[in-house]
Amino acid sequence: MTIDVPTTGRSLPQLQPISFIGADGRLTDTPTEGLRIPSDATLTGLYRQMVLVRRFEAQVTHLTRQGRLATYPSAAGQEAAEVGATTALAPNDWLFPTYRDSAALLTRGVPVAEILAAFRGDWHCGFDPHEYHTSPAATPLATQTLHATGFAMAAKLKGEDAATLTFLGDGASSEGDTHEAFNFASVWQTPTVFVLQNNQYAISTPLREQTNATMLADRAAGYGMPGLRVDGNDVAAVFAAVSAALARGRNGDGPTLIECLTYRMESHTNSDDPTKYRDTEEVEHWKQFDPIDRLEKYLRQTGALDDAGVEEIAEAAETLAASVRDAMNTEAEIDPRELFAHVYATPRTALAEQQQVLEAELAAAGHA
Amino acid sequence: MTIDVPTTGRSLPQLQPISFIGADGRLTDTPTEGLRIPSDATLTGLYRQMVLVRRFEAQVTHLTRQGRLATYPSAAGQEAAEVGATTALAPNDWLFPTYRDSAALLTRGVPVAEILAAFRGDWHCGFDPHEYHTSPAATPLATQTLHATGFAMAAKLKGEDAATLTFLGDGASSEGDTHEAFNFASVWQTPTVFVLQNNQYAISTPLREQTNATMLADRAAGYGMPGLRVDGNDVAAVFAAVSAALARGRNGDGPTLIECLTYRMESHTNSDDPTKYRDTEEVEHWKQFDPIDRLEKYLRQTGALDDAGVEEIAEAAETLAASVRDAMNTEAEIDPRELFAHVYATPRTALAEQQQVLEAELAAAGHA
Amino acid sequence: MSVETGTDPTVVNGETTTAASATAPTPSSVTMTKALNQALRDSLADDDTVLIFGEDVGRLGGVFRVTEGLRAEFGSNRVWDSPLAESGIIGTAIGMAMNGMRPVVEMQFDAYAYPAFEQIVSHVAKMRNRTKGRVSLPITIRIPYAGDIGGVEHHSDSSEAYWTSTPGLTVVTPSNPADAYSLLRESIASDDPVVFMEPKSRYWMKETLSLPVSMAPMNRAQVVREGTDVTLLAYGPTVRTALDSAEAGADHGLSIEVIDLRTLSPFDDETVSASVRKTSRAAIIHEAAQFGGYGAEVAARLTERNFTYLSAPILRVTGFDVPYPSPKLEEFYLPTVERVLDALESWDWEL
Amino acid sequence: MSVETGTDPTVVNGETTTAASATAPTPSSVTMTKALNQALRDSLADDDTVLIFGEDVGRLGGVFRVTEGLRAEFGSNRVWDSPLAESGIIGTAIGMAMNGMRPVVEMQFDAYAYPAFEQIVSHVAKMRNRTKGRVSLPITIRIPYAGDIGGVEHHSDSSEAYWTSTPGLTVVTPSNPADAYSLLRESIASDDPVVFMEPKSRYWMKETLSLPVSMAPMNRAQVVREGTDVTLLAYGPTVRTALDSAEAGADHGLSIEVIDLRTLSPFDDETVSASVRKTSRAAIIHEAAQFGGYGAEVAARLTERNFTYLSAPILRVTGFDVPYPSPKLEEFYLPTVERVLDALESWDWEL
Ligand SMILES: Cc1ncc(C[n+]2csc(CCOP(=O)(O)OP(=O)(O)O)c2C)c(N)n1
Ligand SMILES: Cc1ncc(C[n+]2csc(CCOP(=O)(O)OP(=O)(O)O)c2C)c(N)n1
Ligand SMILES: [Mg+2]
Ligand SMILES: [Mg+2]
Repeated sequence: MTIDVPTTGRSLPQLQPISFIGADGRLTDTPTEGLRIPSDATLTGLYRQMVLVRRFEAQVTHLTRQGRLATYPSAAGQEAAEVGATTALAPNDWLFPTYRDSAALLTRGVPVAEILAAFRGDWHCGFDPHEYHTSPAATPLATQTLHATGFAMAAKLKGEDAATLTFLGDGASSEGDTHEAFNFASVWQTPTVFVLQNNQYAISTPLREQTNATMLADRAAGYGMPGLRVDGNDVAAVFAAVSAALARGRNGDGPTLIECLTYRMESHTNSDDPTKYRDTEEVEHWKQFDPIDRLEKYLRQTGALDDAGVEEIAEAAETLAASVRDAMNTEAEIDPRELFAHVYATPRTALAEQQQVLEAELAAAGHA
Repeated sequence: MTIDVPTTGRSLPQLQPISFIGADGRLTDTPTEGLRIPSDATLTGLYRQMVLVRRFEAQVTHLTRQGRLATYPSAAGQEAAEVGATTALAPNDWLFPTYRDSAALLTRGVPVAEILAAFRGDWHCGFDPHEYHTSPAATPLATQTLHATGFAMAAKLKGEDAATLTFLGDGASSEGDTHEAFNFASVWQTPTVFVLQNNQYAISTPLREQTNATMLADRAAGYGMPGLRVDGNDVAAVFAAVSAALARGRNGDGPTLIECLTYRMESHTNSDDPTKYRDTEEVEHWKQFDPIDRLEKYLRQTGALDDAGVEEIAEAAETLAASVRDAMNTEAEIDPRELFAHVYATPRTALAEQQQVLEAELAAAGHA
Repeated sequence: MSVETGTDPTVVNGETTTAASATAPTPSSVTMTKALNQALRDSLADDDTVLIFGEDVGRLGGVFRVTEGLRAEFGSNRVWDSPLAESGIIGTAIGMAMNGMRPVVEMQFDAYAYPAFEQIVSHVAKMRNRTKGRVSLPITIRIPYAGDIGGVEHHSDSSEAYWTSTPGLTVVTPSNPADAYSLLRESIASDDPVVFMEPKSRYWMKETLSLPVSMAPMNRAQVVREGTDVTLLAYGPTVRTALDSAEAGADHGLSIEVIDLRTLSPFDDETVSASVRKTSRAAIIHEAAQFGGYGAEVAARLTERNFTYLSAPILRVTGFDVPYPSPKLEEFYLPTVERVLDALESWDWEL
Repeated sequence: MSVETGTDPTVVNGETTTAASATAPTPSSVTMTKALNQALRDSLADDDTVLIFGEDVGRLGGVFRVTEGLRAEFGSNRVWDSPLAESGIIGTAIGMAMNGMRPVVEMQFDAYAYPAFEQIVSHVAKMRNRTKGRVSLPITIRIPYAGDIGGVEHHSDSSEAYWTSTPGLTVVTPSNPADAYSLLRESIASDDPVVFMEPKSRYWMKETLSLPVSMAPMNRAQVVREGTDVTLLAYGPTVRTALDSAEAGADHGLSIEVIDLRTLSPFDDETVSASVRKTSRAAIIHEAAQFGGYGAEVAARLTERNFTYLSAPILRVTGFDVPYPSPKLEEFYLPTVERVLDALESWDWEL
């Protein structure tokens, strides 16, 4: 009884997460599945960007605690996954981020004010997706994984040399859409990289109540797709794995699932209270795996970084933080009439009538 | 970096489908993962039931072609999966079937007229689920996999010695609900057996456009759940695998995915035209793997079955076919007022008013 | 079987012809299925970015044969069978549309659009607004809907109320082959996402016409029969019911105007209000249950806008507030000519 | 912040007390969140088959803390965190209900009920009818809904129209702590599946009352302020808007009656029609968009049933027909007291 299905490359990922630079800042001896450590120059760039985004996250979290933003989900602790994966993208590739991925947006070049527009409540998506080749950050979990797959399918059909990358969380991996995206991407062999940031929690729900699998990367085999587990706090490993997966995709070899093991150092959002569901010891424990510390150690060893370099980067981070504060001090212009402007491409009479109702209300209230 | 997740039993199913009795009616030398071939007595019972359901399918399909039923999806060719899996259930277990599984309903003891009620258009579900420990046959694909998981969870919480079994198709395996059911069942370790009848087609869509995986049983590993691929046309293998999985479940060891490789010999339903998407050669090819022929050969070899036995069973099948025709000759009583009777447990005034509208219409039209 | 009229129709031997465009071939008898098929074919031919995918739309040509022959003609890079997952279909269509494509996808039956509900409501409907118009999603979601075909459970739902109550969606439903062609082409060409609902029981309805044909624009309702006493509003499968009721009403001395809404969102207030102001009485007919059905919006807005012109409340002649029944009970559930006429009789005509 | 009244209320220092039952402890100040929490606790204590599960309802006690403390008190076999998948939550709840349980599940925000749409519409709503009453599904689906909390996209939807237009579902929404307690207990005890919609902006509203408390049954609307000129209909978050409007209207010499619908499906025709016949004018207020919103049903059925009593069309004062906006635009979207009063002024009072 033979059935015509692919039988190649059928295996489960190695148990040990792929990692180049260990928590101690030294090279590990973990097998790395043919991946190669990025150059010192690349790593220095990644270090710089991680320092910047960490400062960004801290500054925004601080402003949020002051009540200046409606809400904010920080990716503090996850800088290696955010920066490593996003930096691997070519300009023509598209990124499909989530609410947790402001660090990725920043890395993609989206201006601070445009990133924050959503969280300060100005407008749902503050930037032009076409300008930054970056989709609006998705809030409904896992839905963006399908957008990334469809986008990549269109690129493939058009013969474009572009791939897509989407982030998703350990929690989001349980949604039906994740399964459908893995399956569509693999059946269609789209150039899509699924970067699963396993930060151990979905709000309060720990990984062991989210899955009974040894690792989430084990899912890939069930779709005939390569799956990798990487140390998500080793930016070298993340960058190398994602770069290779993007190349695979552009080469016509289909999608890849990359599980990045990491940890959410902050609360879920500012309105969350993590003491209800995890110990401070656990958080302390994870500090020793910090992605920035280890890379700094490593680059100081190789000589790529010295006090002056570290200092310069720290200053750049302060400049960024200042620009965040500036952005927040500039009130965005809110035009209530825009409520009606973007709902349809084709104008609707009934909507114009409703706009008149609002305009009359505004006039009565003495609004501009 | 250690994460607290189970690491036991992490493997992909063997490539060769588990099988005891080959297409030639002889014992195979396929490894069977510790399963044991059922006794001749059990196999004879399974043979009998397969012959009955095949006759049932043929009779109903015939009546449907005559326009006597609204629609009918036959499981001809899939008797081993239908009968082998269903027979493994204890009376207290619950079955969660689909539209394709009338053969399973019959095996579960649901009377012919009650099975056919849905297809002749009398009422959605013609039988009492509690009486037969069998859920209404689900039409929205894959939705029933979650019901089976939830039912089993309740059984587990109550400490009941009951398991659930649900059928799903290769097409349904692509739906998000299937993923969610696998995951919930494995995280909760519910006594649930997922019997995936891979009959190579979802209506017209062939397996290779449904999945890029080597086999659908490969999905199980991604949930930390055992997965097996069995020759779905070998009733001995199906019965043994499902029995073992049910025992695992009742024993508190959680769910199992069993992929039964089989083939849909008939069109999808009577309104389908399979010549648009598959050759008759393919259908002919699959005839050699017929589940009934091979078991008859085998049981004649062991001496469990002889001409008289075969004859007696054939007669029982004719009796069943006659009872199908009888059932179809008895018009079910249709009371239009029942439209309103079962929507809510709590009566609604507005619905009573609408019933009066209908009753006035019926009276005007001279209805009883 | 009675036949509805299109716009500007000439009734020939009980079939309707539509003024053919200058270059059009000789008129022939065309089913709605065929008209839809031709609309898809012409859209594929005219615009490289048009793609068709979904469950069984390729080799099989769809369970209703609406996409028949298209895979063979345009190849499996333009028309193909997807894995079986509706959220996956809509979700990937969104991505394709973001990347410049115009996907036309099919939900096999309307109860099977429900797994895609989140993608439709939270993304398809909202992406344009979310991005201040920078990302548009020109997606056409074809949904065969409604009953009267002897379908088993889940095969006869009328889901229009879910879509019409979702801002951001345009909802279109033809009642005849000429409109089916014209509205589908317009939907595919639109930069707004369109839920295109095809009345299953009318798939086999025939009209004599020559394709391509261009009918009234999709945001306009059409008066398909003129009358002075009552306005009957209908769409999709119930346009026939309305026309039959008008015919029957004429025997009772009632002059009934019939309007085919054609597009449910936006609602053509101008055309419909003008009719209602003329007749002072109206009823809306649909198959879906009454409570919270689309007819509620129709009745509410017509009353708001024309209260002083009304001699009687707008009535709703609909399915009952129960799940769609099994085939043998359909006839008791569906709004019939008798139910329409009874409803009209319930008004106090002395008012 | 103003405070709405419950049934039979006594206003004490701006807070509302409700007649305490004989055995009840001393009244204290109770938020809606606390009342809901207590209803869940009492249901869990009274009935072993009641189970609570969903996203973050265990250790965290829910993102709104409605299930706070319940896991600790009843153990993780009664109250637990599920994997993150809404269709999975509803689908497994169906199976548990088939096996004799009364699951109470939470959808974290109402846009996150959409992934479960198929399970809710095709199964929860239809199982009883499908099986001729042999299988009932006593499931309570708690959905925090509506806006006015400064939530980012997808956190402020009002999805009631989807559920109310689905036959087979009962849809309940409290506007105050006493009703929240009483209606939730009744919903959990009901053999029908209930979509229980909790108005997020009212979670922190306080009332002085003693629990347990038993209010009017869930199929009854309540007149919460009497008046003679106009009836304002409201539910959940807009009951406060209606009461504030009545107060403001009084300054303009208008005597406004306010009805809290409490249950959206079924609709309490008796109570509401009686009021409308008395006042001859009515408006319905809700946050959701107007087109196809729940207000359409209210306006349509009140007009059908009370046409000759009406001096003016039933008005709908609602959100606009656009997706729910971002926080800084909420104030322009939401129906305000001013919008209500403007609407009432639009009527021709000379009629
Ligand atoms: C469909 C859906 N359900 C629920 C939510 C509410 N929610 C927002 S974030 C979150 C947890 C997500 O966890 P995970 O995927 O691990 O990502 P993380 O927040 O850890 O980055 C939940 C439940 C949502 N946004 N979308
Ligand atoms: C959610 C949903 N989508 C679509 C359908 C329509 N449909 C009915 S059967 C079928 C194919 C199912 O294929 P498979 O799961 O392989 O089962 P088989 O029919 O082969 O037994 C489809 C698409 C459905 N019933 N439910
Ligand atoms: Mg997480
Ligand atoms: Mg199949």
